[in-house]
This record gives sequence, C-alpha cells and structure tokens, in this order.
Amino acid sequence: MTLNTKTLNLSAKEFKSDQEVKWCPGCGDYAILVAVQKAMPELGIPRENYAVISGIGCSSRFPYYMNTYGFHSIHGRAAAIATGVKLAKPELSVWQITGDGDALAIGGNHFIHEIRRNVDINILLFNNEIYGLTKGQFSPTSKTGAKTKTSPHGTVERPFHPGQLVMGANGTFFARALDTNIKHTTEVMIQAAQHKGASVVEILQNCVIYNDKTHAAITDREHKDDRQLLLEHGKPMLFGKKKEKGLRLRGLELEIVEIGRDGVTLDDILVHDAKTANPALHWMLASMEAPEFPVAFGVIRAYETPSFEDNVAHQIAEQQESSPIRCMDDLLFSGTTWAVN
Amino acid sequence: MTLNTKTLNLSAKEFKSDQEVKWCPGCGDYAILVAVQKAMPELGIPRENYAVISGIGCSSRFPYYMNTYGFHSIHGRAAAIATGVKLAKPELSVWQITGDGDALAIGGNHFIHEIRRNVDINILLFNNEIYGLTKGQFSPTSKTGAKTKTSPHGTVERPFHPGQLVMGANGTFFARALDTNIKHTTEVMIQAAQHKGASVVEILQNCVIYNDKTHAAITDREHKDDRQLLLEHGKPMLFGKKKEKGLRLRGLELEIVEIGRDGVTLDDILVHDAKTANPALHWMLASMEAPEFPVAFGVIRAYETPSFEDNVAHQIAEQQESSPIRCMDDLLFSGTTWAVN
Amino acid sequence: MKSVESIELKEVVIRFSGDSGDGMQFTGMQFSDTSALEGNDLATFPNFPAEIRAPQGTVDGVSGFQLHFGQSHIMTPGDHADVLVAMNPAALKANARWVNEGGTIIYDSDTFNEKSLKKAGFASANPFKEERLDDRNVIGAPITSLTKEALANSGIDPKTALKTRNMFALGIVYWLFNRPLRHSEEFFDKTFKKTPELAEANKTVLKAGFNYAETIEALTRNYKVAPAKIDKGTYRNISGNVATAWGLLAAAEKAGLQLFIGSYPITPATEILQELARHKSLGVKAFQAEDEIAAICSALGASFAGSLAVTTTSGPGMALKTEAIGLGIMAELPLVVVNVQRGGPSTGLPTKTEQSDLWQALLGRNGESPLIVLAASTPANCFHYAFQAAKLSIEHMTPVVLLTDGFLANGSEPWRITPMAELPAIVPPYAQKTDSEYMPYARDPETLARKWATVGMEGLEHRIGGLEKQDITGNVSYDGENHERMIAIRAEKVRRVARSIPELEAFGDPDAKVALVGWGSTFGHLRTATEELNLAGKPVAHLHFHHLSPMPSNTEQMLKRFDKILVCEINTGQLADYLAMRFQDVRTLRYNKVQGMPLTVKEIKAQVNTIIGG
Amino acid sequence: MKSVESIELKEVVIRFSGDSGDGMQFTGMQFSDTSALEGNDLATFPNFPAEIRAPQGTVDGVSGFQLHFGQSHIMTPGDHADVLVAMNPAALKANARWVNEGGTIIYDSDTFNEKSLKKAGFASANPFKEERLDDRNVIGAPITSLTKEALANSGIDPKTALKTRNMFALGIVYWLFNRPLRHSEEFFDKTFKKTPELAEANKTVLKAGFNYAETIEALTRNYKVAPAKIDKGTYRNISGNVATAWGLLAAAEKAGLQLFIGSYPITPATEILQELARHKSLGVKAFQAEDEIAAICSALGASFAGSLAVTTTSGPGMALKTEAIGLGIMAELPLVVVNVQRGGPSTGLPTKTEQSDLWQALLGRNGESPLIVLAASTPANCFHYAFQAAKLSIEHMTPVVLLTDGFLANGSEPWRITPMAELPAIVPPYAQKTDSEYMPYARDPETLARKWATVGMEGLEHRIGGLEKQDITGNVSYDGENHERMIAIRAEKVRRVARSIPELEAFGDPDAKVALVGWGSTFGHLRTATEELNLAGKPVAHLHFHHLSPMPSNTEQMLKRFDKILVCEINTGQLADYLAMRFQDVRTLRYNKVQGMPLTVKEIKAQVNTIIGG
Ligand SMILES: Cc1ncc(C[n+]2csc(CCOP(=O)(O)OP(=O)(O)O)c2C)c(N)n1
Ligand SMILES: Cc1ncc(C[n+]2csc(CCOP(=O)(O)OP(=O)(O)O)c2C)c(N)n1
Ligand code: SF4
Ligand code: SF4
Ligand SMILES: [Mg+2]
Ligand SMILES: [Mg+2]
Repeated sequence: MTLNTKTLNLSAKEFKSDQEVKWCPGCGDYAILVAVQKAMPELGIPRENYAVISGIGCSSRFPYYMNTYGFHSIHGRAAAIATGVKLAKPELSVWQITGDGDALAIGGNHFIHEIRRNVDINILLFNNEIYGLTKGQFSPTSKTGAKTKTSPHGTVERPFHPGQLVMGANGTFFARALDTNIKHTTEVMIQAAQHKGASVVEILQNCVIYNDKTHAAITDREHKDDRQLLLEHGKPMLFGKKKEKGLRLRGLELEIVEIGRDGVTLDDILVHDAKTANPALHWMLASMEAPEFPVAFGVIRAYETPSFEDNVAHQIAEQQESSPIRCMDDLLFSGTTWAVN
Repeated sequence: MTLNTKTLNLSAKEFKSDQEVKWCPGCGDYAILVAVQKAMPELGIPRENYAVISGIGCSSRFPYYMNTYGFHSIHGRAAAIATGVKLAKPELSVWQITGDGDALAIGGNHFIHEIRRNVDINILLFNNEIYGLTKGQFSPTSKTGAKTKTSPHGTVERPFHPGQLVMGANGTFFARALDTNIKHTTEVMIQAAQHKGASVVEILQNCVIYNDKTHAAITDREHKDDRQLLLEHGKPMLFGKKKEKGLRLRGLELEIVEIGRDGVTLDDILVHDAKTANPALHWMLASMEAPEFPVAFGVIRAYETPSFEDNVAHQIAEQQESSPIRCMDDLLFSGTTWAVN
Repeated sequence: MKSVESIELKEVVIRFSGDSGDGMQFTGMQFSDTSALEGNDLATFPNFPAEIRAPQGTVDGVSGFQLHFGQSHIMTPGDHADVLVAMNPAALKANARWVNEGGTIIYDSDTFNEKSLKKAGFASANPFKEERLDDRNVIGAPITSLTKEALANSGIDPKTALKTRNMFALGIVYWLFNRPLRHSEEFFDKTFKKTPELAEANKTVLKAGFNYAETIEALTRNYKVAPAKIDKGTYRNISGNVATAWGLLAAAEKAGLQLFIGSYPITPATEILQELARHKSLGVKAFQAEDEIAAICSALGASFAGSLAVTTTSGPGMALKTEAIGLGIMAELPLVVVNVQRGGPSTGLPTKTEQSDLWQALLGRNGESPLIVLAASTPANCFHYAFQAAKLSIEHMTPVVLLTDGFLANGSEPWRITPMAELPAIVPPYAQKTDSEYMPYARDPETLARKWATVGMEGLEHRIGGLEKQDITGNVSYDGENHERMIAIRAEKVRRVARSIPELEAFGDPDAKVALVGWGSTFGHLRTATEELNLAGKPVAHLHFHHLSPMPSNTEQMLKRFDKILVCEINTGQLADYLAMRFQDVRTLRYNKVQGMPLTVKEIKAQVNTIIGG
Repeated sequence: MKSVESIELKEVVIRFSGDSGDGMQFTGMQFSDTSALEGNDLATFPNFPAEIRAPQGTVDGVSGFQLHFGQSHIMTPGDHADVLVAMNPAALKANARWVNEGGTIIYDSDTFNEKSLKKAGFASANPFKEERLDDRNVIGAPITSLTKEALANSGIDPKTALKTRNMFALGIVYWLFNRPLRHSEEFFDKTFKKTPELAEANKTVLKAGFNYAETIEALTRNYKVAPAKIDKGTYRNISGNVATAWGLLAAAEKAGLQLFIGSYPITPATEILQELARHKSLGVKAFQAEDEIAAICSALGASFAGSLAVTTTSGPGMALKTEAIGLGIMAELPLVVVNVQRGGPSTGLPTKTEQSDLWQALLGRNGESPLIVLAASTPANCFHYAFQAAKLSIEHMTPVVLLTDGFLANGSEPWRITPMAELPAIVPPYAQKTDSEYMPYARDPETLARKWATVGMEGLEHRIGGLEKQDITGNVSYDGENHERMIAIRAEKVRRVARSIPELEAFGDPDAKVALVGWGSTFGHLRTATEELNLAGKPVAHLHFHHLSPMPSNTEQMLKRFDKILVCEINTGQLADYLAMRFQDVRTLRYNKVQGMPLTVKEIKAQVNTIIGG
C-alpha cells in the first residue's frame, strides 16, 4: 500500500475527539495517543476511513479520544471485530488498540489468528505487563516473580514475548516502540500502517499506578543508550552512547561487539534486513533482553505477502467474473426447478 | 521426572476400554490409539493415575477407548481442563488429545497458554488438516488453496505451523510423528511423557474421508526416505534411502548436502541437540517442508525447565512453612477482631 | 412382464436406511426430487448418527432418510413408514418400531447373514419375528449380488460397483410407486459428465432394480400417488439450512448491502456457512472464524462497517456468543444470530433435534438485554424468517435471534420460489450528514431505532462500545438515571416491533375451545394433527408462534378465547413456562417429548383426545 | 478547649468522598474499624468510578465510601448521609443529593477555588447555594493547608505529606463522633513498621484534624453513638468478597478437600481471587487463567481430580462460562460458580451494583440444564452461602451458581466469626471400589447424586463427557428415551435439594397481609423498611429468597398467605417474572429501580405506603 502523504492536509488536532481523556496522570497512554494523532494525518487517509477498534482495559479507552470511527468493544475481542471491519470494507484503515491482557490473555486466540491470516490491521499492543483497569493483577507478559495483587508471593509463570508469539503465528510485521519516545513511536506507526498485513507494534508502556518503572531497566537515563537498539532497515545494528557497539552473529547466537576493539570494524556489524522472509534473525532481535543485550526498537520484521482481505476480495471478484449466478433471482431459479400451472 | 519402566507389569491390553472404537475404517486415529496403549504401560505409572482429556472432534473420542480416567469435554477446552487436573494433582500423568481444529482453532488460546506456563501435560495433536467430525471444513493447518466444504474455491488462509506456534509460545517440547509409524510414535510418546513440562507431539494423521492423502507427499513409498528425517538427540541429521543425505547450516538457512559429494563428510552434518535452550535450530527443523526439504520427525525440542504445577506446589509448600495461618480457625481469628461479651 | 394392480394412494411414507456409507441420504433425495417433479407435495427428514462413519453394520452407524409424499399438502415427513428399505440388519434393528402395521419392508437379503445379524444385536436368525414384524409385507431381495451381476461386464471395479447398491434399492421403490426413472437418469448424466462410465453404471443398476421389482412375484401390485393440487408457480426442493442461507442473501440484496457471515462450523448449522461460501459471485463474504466468539465479533465489526452481518451456530456455540450478543444490544447494531438447535445440554445429542434453547435465546445473557427472537417452522419458510430476521434487525437496529433446529435444517420440502420482486423492501435507517452534529443515539420516534452511520461515511465519525451510553449523544455515561432510561428504551424498542409483525392467527375449527399451541419445527405435526382432528369432528384449533420476542400484540386475547390450551414442545416446557410468565391469566396444559425426534401426529392426536375425551 | 455538648444518637450515616486518589476508601475503613471496635454495629458501601483514576477534580473521578453505624442492628449502609466529607468540589457535586436535610457537610475549603469549581461543573462561586444545600450545616476547613502545616517540620516530602490529607478529615470526623484515635494510631504503627516516619506523619495529621475540630467554633457540639447490643462472640469486619473467599476455604477444610479456584479478574469479583491467592498456606491452588473459559474449565478439571473447584466472575464473564457450566451439569461434577453481579448489559456499568443476572443464572444455557442457584444477602453472610454452595455442590454432585453483587462484594459489616467447629459437616459422596464394576451414573436413591470417583482412585477408572450419558453406566448414548430420562433425572436431582434447605420464613408482623419480597443484596433495605413500617403500625412482612433454584418447598403456600406482594429488585423484575412463571396463582406487584445503586429504605417505605394507603 503506497499512501499519498499529506494530500488531505489533516492535522493532529483534527484527530482529537471532544471527550476528556481519563487516564491516570502520568500514564504512558497519553504519549501513545499523541503519537497516533500525529501519525494518522501523515497517512493521507480521510478521517472517516479510520476505524479504531479496542477491547477492554485502560488502553482500550483509546477510541473515545480519537475523532474517527471507533468501537470500544469487549475484553479480548478487538482483533475479531477489527477483522470483520477490514474484511467488510478493505478500503478502511483499521487500528486495533489492545493491552497485554486484552491481546495476550483473553484475546490470545484472535490475536494469533489475525496474524496468521495476515489481515491488514495495525495492532498497537500497549504492554505495561499488568492488568491496569482491574487494578493490578499480573498479565501474560509480567516478569516471572512479579508481585501483584493476584501473585502476592510472586508469579511462577513464564511470560510470553510478544515478538516471538507473532513470529510463531507466522506473522509478517513486528515492531517495538516506547511510550515516551513520541517521535519514534509515530514513525513506527506510520511504517506499520504502510505495511499491508497484520502489523503488530509492541509499545512498552508505563503504568504509573500498578506497575511503575517496569521498563526502567531499559529506559532509565543511565542505561538507555546501552540498552536500546534502534533498528532501521538497511542500517547496521549499532547502539551505545556513541554508537560504538554493535551486534554480530556467532553461529546461531547474537553477540555484542565494540567497534575498534579486537579488530572489529563497521563491516562486521549485522545490517538490518526487516524485509526478509526468514524470521531467524528477527526472532533473535525481538528476543533480546536487558541487561545482557540491548532491547530492539523499531521495525524488526516487515515481510510483504498478500493480505487476507485482499485475497478474499480477489476470490470474490474471480467468482463474479466466472459464475453464471449474478443476482438472487439467478440463484433462486438455478438447478432443478419445476413449474406448477 | 525419571520413571521406573515396567515395574507395574502392565500391558497394552489393560489400557483398552470395553467401548467399541467408532472411527471410520482406515482412519489414522486407530494407529495412534495403539501407540498410546503401547506407550502407557512402558511408563511405570499405575493405570488410575492416567487422565486422558480431550476436546471435541473425531480424535477427541479417544478417551472412551482408554481404560483410564478420561474426560471428553467441550470443543477447544481440553488444555484448560488438563491444566486443572494437573494443577490439582501433580502426581497424575495427564494426556491431552486434541485435533488441529480443537487445539489450534477454538482452543488456540488455551494451547499457547499451557505451553507458555509449561504445565506438565502430554499434548497429542492429531493433525489431519481438516475438521473431521463436522464433515470436512478447512482448519488452521489446512494448506493454502485447500478445497473443502467451506472453501469450495480454495482457502486463502495461511496455515499455522504447530511447531512454530509452540516455540512462539515459549514452548519447551515439540515432536512430530506419523500415524502409521506406530513404533516410532510410541517412542516419541514415551519421550514426551518423560519430559517435565508441556510436551506437544504433532501427529500427522490421515482422514480417509475428508482429507485423504493430505500427507501423501511425505508418506508415499516412493518419496518417504527422502522426505522424512528422523531426528535423534545427539545423532547427525541424516536421511535418504541409504542415509546418504544430511543437513548443514549455511548462515541462517538449512541446506541439504550429500555425503561424499562436493567433499561433504559426516562431520559436516548437523548433530541434533534437542536439549538446548536456543530454539533457533529447532525452529528451522520444525519448519522444513516437503518437497524442498525432508520433514522432521522425532523429538525436535526438549528443553528442561521447571514445570508450572511444580512451581505452584513449591510456592504453597513455602507458604505452609512460613505462614502462621495453618488452618481456617487461624485465619478466621487473624487480624483485627474484637470480642462482645 | 407380470400383470400388476396399481392402487391409488393419497400419501406414502418411505424410509431408506442403511450404513452411513450406504448413500441413504442420496437415495432419499433422488426419490424426493423425482416425486416433486412428478407433482407430489412432500417433506423429508434425514436422521444421521453422531459418528462420521460408525462401525459398519452396527445400530449406532445407521443413517436414515424418511420421506412423505402425497396428493395433498404434506406438512410432516410422516410418523411411521409405509415402506422401509433396510440395506442391512442394523438398519432393520434401528427402524423396526417405525414401520406401520401393514407396511412393507424391503431388505437386502445378501446382508442378512449370521455375522451381520449378531453385529446388529439380533439374538436369533429370524430378525423379523424377533421384532414382531411378521405381519408386515417383508420382501427380501439379493440386492448386493444382483448389483454385482448387473455390472459384471461393465468394466467397473468391484468396489465402485458395490457403491451403487443403493440405486438397485431405489429402482425397486421406483417401480413400487410407479415413478419414472427419467429424472434420476438425467441427474446421472449431468453429474457424471466427465465419467460417463459411472453415469452408465448407476443407470444400469437403477434399471436392474426396477426390472427386478417388475419381475419378481413377491411384488404383486404397485401404487400410484397422484400429483398434489398446489399453488401455481415455480418450485424447487429446499432444505432448512439452504433456505436460511438464501433468505439472508435475499435480504442483503433487497437492502442493498453486502452480506457478511462470520461463523464457526457446528452440527447442524454448518451447511448455512457452507452454502454461503459457495455464492461468492453474489458478493457474500463468508468468513470461517477461529471460534464462535470471533465469528460473532467479526460480524459485529462488519455491521459497524455497514454490512448485513450474520453469525450461525447451534446451542453450545450460542452459549459462547452470549457476551458479544450483549455488546450488539448495547451498540444497537444490526446482527442476525441463527441458532440451529440440537439436543442439549452441553454437547448433548449433536445430530438430533430439540427445542430447548428458547430460554437461552430469550434471556440467556447478563444484564437486562432484550432482543428480537423469531423461529422458523418449516424447512422452506426458513427462507422467509431469515429474510424477516434481517429486515427487523436492520430496520430496528438491534440483534435478532432466529431459531431453527436440526429437523428443519436437514429436512426439505418443495418450495414455491419467491422471486425477488415479491419480497418487501428493506430500508436501512442510514444517518445523514446534516449541519448539526450526528447524535449516534438519537432515535426514530416510531421505532426507537437509532440511525446507522457506517464506517467510511464522511462527517459522521463517532464512537460506540459496551459501556452504558448516554441517551442521544451515545457518550459513555455512568449516571444511574440515564442507565435506567436506556434500559427502558432498549426494552421498548424491542416491544415496538410488535407493531409491524402479523397477529397470531387461529387455524382450524372456528368454534374450537381447545387450542394446540406450538413454535418452531413442530408446526407441521401440530397443523396436520389439527386438520385430522377437525376432519374427525373434533373442535380443535392451532396457534403457532413465529415471533417469540416480542410476541404478536393479540397473543393474550387470542389465548383467552380457548378453554384448554395444549402447548406441545420438544423440550420440557419452555414456551409453556414463558406463556405462564407473560400471561398469568392464561393456563396451559403441556405435551413434551424430548427424545431427539419430532413429535408424531399420532401422539399429538392422542393427547388431544385425552383432553377433550376422544 | 471549648465546651461542647455531646449528643447521643442512635445511628449515623457518614459519606467520605473525594478524588479516586484521595484515599476515601481507606479513610472510610479506618472509621469503620474504629466504630466496630467501639462496639457499634455498622454497614459500609464503597462506590468507585469506572476509571482507575479519572481526571482529578471531575465528577466522574469521585470515589465515595458510605458507612452507617449505630446502637442497634444495622442492616444497610443508610439511604442518605448525615455527614458528608467532600475533599473537593467534584465530591460535593457528585454527592449533593445524598445529604440528609439538616445534615453536616465538611469540605476542604482550600480546594474550593474557581478552577476546581468549574471543573466540577459548578456554574457559580457558591456551590452550596447552587445545590440548595443552604440549610445544611456547612463547615469549610482548610484541610490541605493545615495538613501541609502540620507536617512542615517533619522532613516528609510535600507530595507524601499531601497524601495524608484524608487523615486530617478523619480526625475531624473522629472528634465529631467522639471516637478515640487509638485504633488508627495502632494501625499505622503496625502497617508502617519499616517506615516509622510515615506512621508518625499519619498520626500527626490525624491528631491535627482532631484538634482542629475541637478548637474551631464552627463545631459546637459532637455526638455519641453508644455501642450496640449484639450477640456474644468474637467479631471482625468483613466484606462480601472476602467472606465469599473464606466461606469457600471453610468448606474445603470441612470436606477434607483441596480448594482450587480458577478465575480471571473482573470487577467486582476480582478480590475473591486475590484473597484466595494470599492463603497458599491453607493449600489453596489459586489459578489465574488466561480467560473465563479457561478458568471454569480448569476448575472442572480440578473437580474431576477431586478438588473443591470454584470459579468466580461477574456478568460478562458468566456469559463466557455458560457452555462449560453445561458440561459440568452433564458431567455431574461439583463446581461452585460465583457471579458477583454488576450493571449490564454488556460491559454496562462495571463498578455499579445490579441484580440483573438472575435469569442468566437460572436459564442462560443451551439445552435443558437446571442447576442450583443461591444468593447471599449481606456482606457477612456471603461466608455462609459460599459454604452452603460448596456443600450442596459436593453433596449433590452438580454445579451451583452463587449470586452476589457489587454492593455486597465491596460493602462490609461486622461479622460474628463462626468457628470451624460450628459449621456443619460436608460429606463428599465418594465412590468405593467394590467387586462389581463402578457405575459412574448410578445414584444415591435419596439425593440422586452420582458417586464421585476422582482421578487417582484405583479400580474406579471411568470416562465422562458432554455427550448424553447412558443412565447408570455413563456410556455415551444416543438413545432418545434414555435422553429424556436423563433430562428428568437431572431436573429431579436439583428439585430434591429443596428437601434439605430451610423453608421460607416471614419476618415482621405475623398478621401482615402485605409482603415485601426480595432476594440478594436488597435484604438489609427491605428488612429495615419492614421493621420501620411495623414500628409505625403498618402490617407488613418480609420474605427473602436465599435459594432461587430450587426454591424452598413452602414457597407457594407462603406467598399465598398474603393479599399483596411487592417484589423489590434492582432489575426490571426478574424474580417477579420467575415467581409468575412458577406460581401462576400468585400475583405480585413490583418495585424496580436500576440505577446502579442499592434501593433506599425511604423509597421502599413510600412504595408500601402507596399500596396499603399510608
Ligand atoms: C469478559 C471480561 N473479563 C474480564 C474483564 C475485566 N477486565 C477488564 S480490562 C482487564 C485487563 C486489562 O489489562 P490490559 O489488557 O493489559 O489493559 P490495561 O488496563 O493494562 O491497559 C480485565 C481483566 C472484562 N471486562 N470482561
Ligand atoms: C463450541 C463448539 N463449536 C463447534 C463445535 C463443532 N465441532 C466439533 S469438532 C469440530 C472440529 C473438529 O476438528 P479437529 O479438532 O481437527 O478434529 P478432527 O475431527 O479432525 O479429529 C467442530 C468445529 C462444537 N462441538 N462445539
Ligand atoms: S492504571 Fe496504569 S495503565 Fe491504567 S490509566 Fe492508570 S497508569 Fe495508565
Ligand atoms: S472423518 Fe476422518 S478423522 Fe474422522 S473418523 Fe473418519 S477418517 Fe477419522
Ligand atoms: Mg496491561
Ligand atoms: Mg482435524
């Protein structure tokens, strides 16, 4: 999908609804809202063609704040509703807003199936590693050991890694962003929207009330340069304060090297190819965890393959070309019939 | 978990129930039933400690034919029920019988969550790439283009690869077996049972009625040696009529080489390590498809890490050691109370 | 050629029965089509086992197809069979008690050997005696061996040859009822265009069966069933599931909407999805979802985007959809939910019919969540009620549940095709862009339906959802008084549908003081019983509910006309309870049978007779 | 120190209100605990917004905690407040209409500035006039600034300091009702053991508030509420959700079973799971599942394996569980399903109370699927009914639905602790290995419960499932007559529970011809209204249903004793409809309010008075 940037001259303001935003002061959701409101006008899509579909959760209140068509549905089902919207009208730009609980606990099945089918939906997964709206229970992305209202002695569950799950479901697009980095998040969202297929953007989001600083190991000032790797297609995988560090492949493992040390040069550093079909390296990149590794941000995987709703539309068009049944009366009187006079 | 093989001197016969088996003549399910009935007595577990839990589908009739505890439940929910059984009584040997529809369509969410949690359940996934019981609709594993009752013009969906989904869900065990190869299937099942955690065994199963020969490209006489790779931990990955072919890694791709050709020797061939934590190679092995590659059979991944029900039990034991609340009366009279006289 | 007496009959019930693999459904459909083309009215009822192909030769594996055809209006597939075709001992065993006294049993004598008899559960070598069928007209024909013989020189392989056994049986029955072979022969020619040898084989065996019947002495007479007097028009045979699918297609075309079905396979509803998946040329989007929840949710999404949205299922799937139905009620979006009922609870008896999901449809949701509930009553009128469900859903902006059941779904009957021009208009209440802001929850004063702004309509952007809505604006509102008002509005909106639906009518004796009352698929049996009772001079009337929520506005008044009301249902009395709750002054008697099978006319009549003293 | 008059009051209602972040729930609980320890009876009612922390200063973000305490038996948290504490203008706005005439309003004058007033939706600078609260006793205190001042030299950072504002308000109220500070002080010492500076800060501010009240002239008198005369015993405050959790724990211990809860968080049921997750030392397995379906299914699995299995949820989650409940009914396994009702339909009003899931509990499933339905009536008796639900479920081998609601769940009251020794035995009907084969569906002749063979019991291996079961053997059966028999047995099994449950009792005037009828959480209000009406000489009685399926065996007979029956519910009349359906001779009047809030005693009395002429 190539989009005419800005032909409509819309601005972020026009994407703000008249409803008061009701998240807790300091919630990461605010910044994400800003990013979406900045990204949408860039896409050259008329406002009425946006459908913002959410489930239930703090994050899922999102549609109310967007001056587009919106559906705040039921817990876990945003993916299925969004699939229906997109199938029904492929010309729409469909955005799914979902939390780690909404998408990966109750909504896990719809999530993996929309990815498998490659429905062209932009899936913004607000990952705060907690159930916010119900006041602080662990979620499928909570770290093992997390003490929450339902795990007073620490969880004993192993978390999902959203990126791995996306690839396990045969996914074509996965990106990661950080709530506070509005500019980068906006860029990633535009790329997600431009990808034809199910685009999952995991946004690390801070819940100030029930899981404050869960991403701090990655985001705190002191470490962030060493613990965030901003990926760009076609660019070497460099990070560190002076971009002095990089990633190299050793066998089937990634390793961190420093340019200039042990004879390492820029040429040794892996160059990011988001578009390759082979998910092996995407998997490794998506799986990196701090503090051992930097956490990868940006578009990790963006493999193009036909989208579901296009395939469906295509097949219908084919049948409409070839089938003699062109209207209901054709069907009603087709096959074996007999007249009574 | 190490099991005393055969200490109980049970035989396959004792695992047969008195109910008449009602699958279609020629259905692959028969052979799988035999394999399970052969595997169970090998495990040294008393019969009453087996729980066989299924959902709904042809395959899910399985428990009726086993002379163990059995629960033929509702569509898609076997994983959740099995999780409850195992959590409640960790000493049981819990077997989940499920179809590609039951596990991956309606039951997809429970499936990925039992894997994520690593509940010690032996999950036998009968993959016939079709909904058998409802008479022939495509399933999430049906090949793109498959013509079925609900896809008269061919499906336009991209299938799941069960092995990929297992790894995407942070899975610890994945194996593949073939219905007709009873001996090998039996061995694989024993290994699955001995793995402490969620063990998924994908069994390629033939549905003679609605999807006959869907696995024929792999199983037919002519090609089977070239299209089946039997993996064994610690052994080189060889296949072909005379085991003359093998797999080698080139970068992040597998390639087929022939021993003796182009200077290739046995030493060049990859040696299977099912036990490593890194799923990269397991992923590649599980993803191989015929005719380009041989399809991998046997235990592809068997990474040991503590199981969910053990962790849960452990945490309870810890609390029972340390908490002053040891019975209900302790709790009832704990905290702020006051007496009225 | 022997000389035969040809006796004129008014109506006949035939039951074909055999193993699941014996092709009995196909055989039955061939006979139906031929009879329909010869001008009979008819009704059919297939009865499957729950297993795909249960062990051959066992009673559990028997598949049956019953068919009732005649000179007059046929409303049921018949209680008991005048003719039973039994392809093996198990088929006899399973159906023995369904053969009328004086009826005929045609069986494949080749299959009645010791082993098979034992497998079927017979204790002796004389199954007919064992089942007390001695007084029936029992005709053994060596169907298997004669089929083989007929194809001996055809070049057809033995396995395929054997598969045509059913055509030998059909040939016998064709002879018995003086039917031409022509229609079936044409069918084979058309179907096996690319394998003419198969067409020939089937035709040969059919003919062989026919000739055999003509030849043997056992069959000394045959029967004629004259054409029925039926309304003018073009007819076709149609099953309930196909009729449902087509009614939805027709509604979409009338409303100028794309039809979207989100569904997940489940017996006995699957064929609706399958049928719609075939008609992509009509622009249908048929989405097989990953489960029932995704199915209904995708439909809600499609509705939001402006499609006529449908989801189809059966009881257990309906249970899974109830949360999302609540969302549809709150969002006030059009949505048709079809529940093809089957035996419950839980997985229950998946291939059997039942009417036990009425309560679930009416009240099976959290919160105060009224919606429209309709029930079709015959295979063919599934078309009409599916159309109607869509029309009401769109025009009143609320989910509608359409109930059918396994009996309607698989049963079939001739249907006078309603051309599109004869169907009423469906007018979606689209919102219009005006100078004032679009108020998503402003309503039509007459219907209380809100206006529909579908995604993509410029200037009508708005947000909906499952939280309580503020009256008119549709914003989220936690205000208690608004909540109470909205609950009342949603209920009143559904109640007002009664303004546009037909009144309840009494059929039968105008002076009747006794009424038979029913809903759904018991229609044909109750109507036939009423007709027969009236003919016997019994003053009985029949009231049938197609609309269950809201009920027709004259319901109470109509019920009060009768001294005795017998509510007949294939459940433990759900409609009867519902009537008791709605109309406390109305007392009802009940007749309930929950055996996975339709009621019989005979037992209904017996019940009425005990009431009125028969 | 000023000289104050101390007036003796019988009962008082206080409402604390402020922003979600102002700690009003905590403040209310402190006052409750102190009052309880001082010997009052009491009832509390927290009222949350749906947002975690809606924008500060808006009406939507107001959180309230109402508390009713007195010298006599207190059964409701009170209709209107005698004292309102408003931490900001929004709190005043939200609660204005809930202040009694002649009541007192204490507000933080620091927050009543132009900006905040506007944010709260006031049009003028005089909010009290605007809300016509002029006749109330309005006391502005500069709570914020005095709090800051009190901690000025404490070394506490300003942000933390500000968080103790609520303690200043509490101090004022403690003075007003002559409460000692001791209990709260002890609480702080205990809670902040590791941060004594926090304990000190809270204590300082509390004391400051108390002293402030004692000092200012505005408060010229304070009040005494003497201890209530209550039954001997050891007491504790308990909320409905905690009581439910503990009742289940108690049942497990009594039955000698491991407690297993499979649950998925949902307001207002989440605390039950949270509470149980805390008590691992009692061997509870508390499993937070991936969704409601997994939750109930894991519980069914645990039940099969011999645990006391429980799942807890609220309306939308209940909708998702209905298919699996059907499986529980078919499998005849013990299972307790708790539905903490909230405002519906769909997501509805998640933090508000409602009684609109009664139909869902009774009939919201596919097929004929009766089960046991109970409803608790007060926060504390959730303990008893949770215990009872478990007992009936185990002893009758069938799922039980226990209904509570948001009002009970979050509300609390003092509870005379029932020691374990006082609770009845629970005897699981275990199967025994005998010489003859175990028949999974053979039954106890008295209860019709089947015997429970749990996985791991040697020699009792068997298979269960959702397909219809053959009577006695439990094998799969597609036989129609067996199906009908099993439907009847399952229904009769549930009906027979009526043999062991208490009869319906009439409370109040023994000669009453008018009855107030209710179920669930309206108990306290209806009972109080009845008492007050009786005191006023009105011949009214109160009937309350704790058992909704089956109903007590004397129900019809009892209802028939009255000329007029007023069924009061927080829904549109579900119990009234159910009674109409069950007892066609019984006519009822209805009083329904569905505003997300409890009924008030005042409005109930008004209703009764219009009926009997008051
Ligand atoms: C069917 C159903 N089950 C449970 C809930 C309760 N619920 C609402 S949101 C939520 C989880 C929210 O977590 P997440 O999706 O991570 O969103 P967040 O609030 O963290 O943004 C839960 C359990 C519900 N509303 N509906
Ligand atoms: C809730 C529910 N939805 C749908 C069905 C219908 N159904 C039964 S089995 C099945 C699919 C079976 O496919 P699979 O799991 O692959 O098993 P197989 O029959 O192929 O062994 C479906 C859709 C059902 N029984 N319950
Ligand atoms: S609870 Fe957490 S996620 Fe929810 S609005 Fe508040 S800060 Fe944001
Ligand atoms: S339909 Fe297919 S899967 Fe089912 S029993 Fe028959 S052959 Fe096996
Ligand atoms: Mg979250
Ligand atoms: Mg399958």
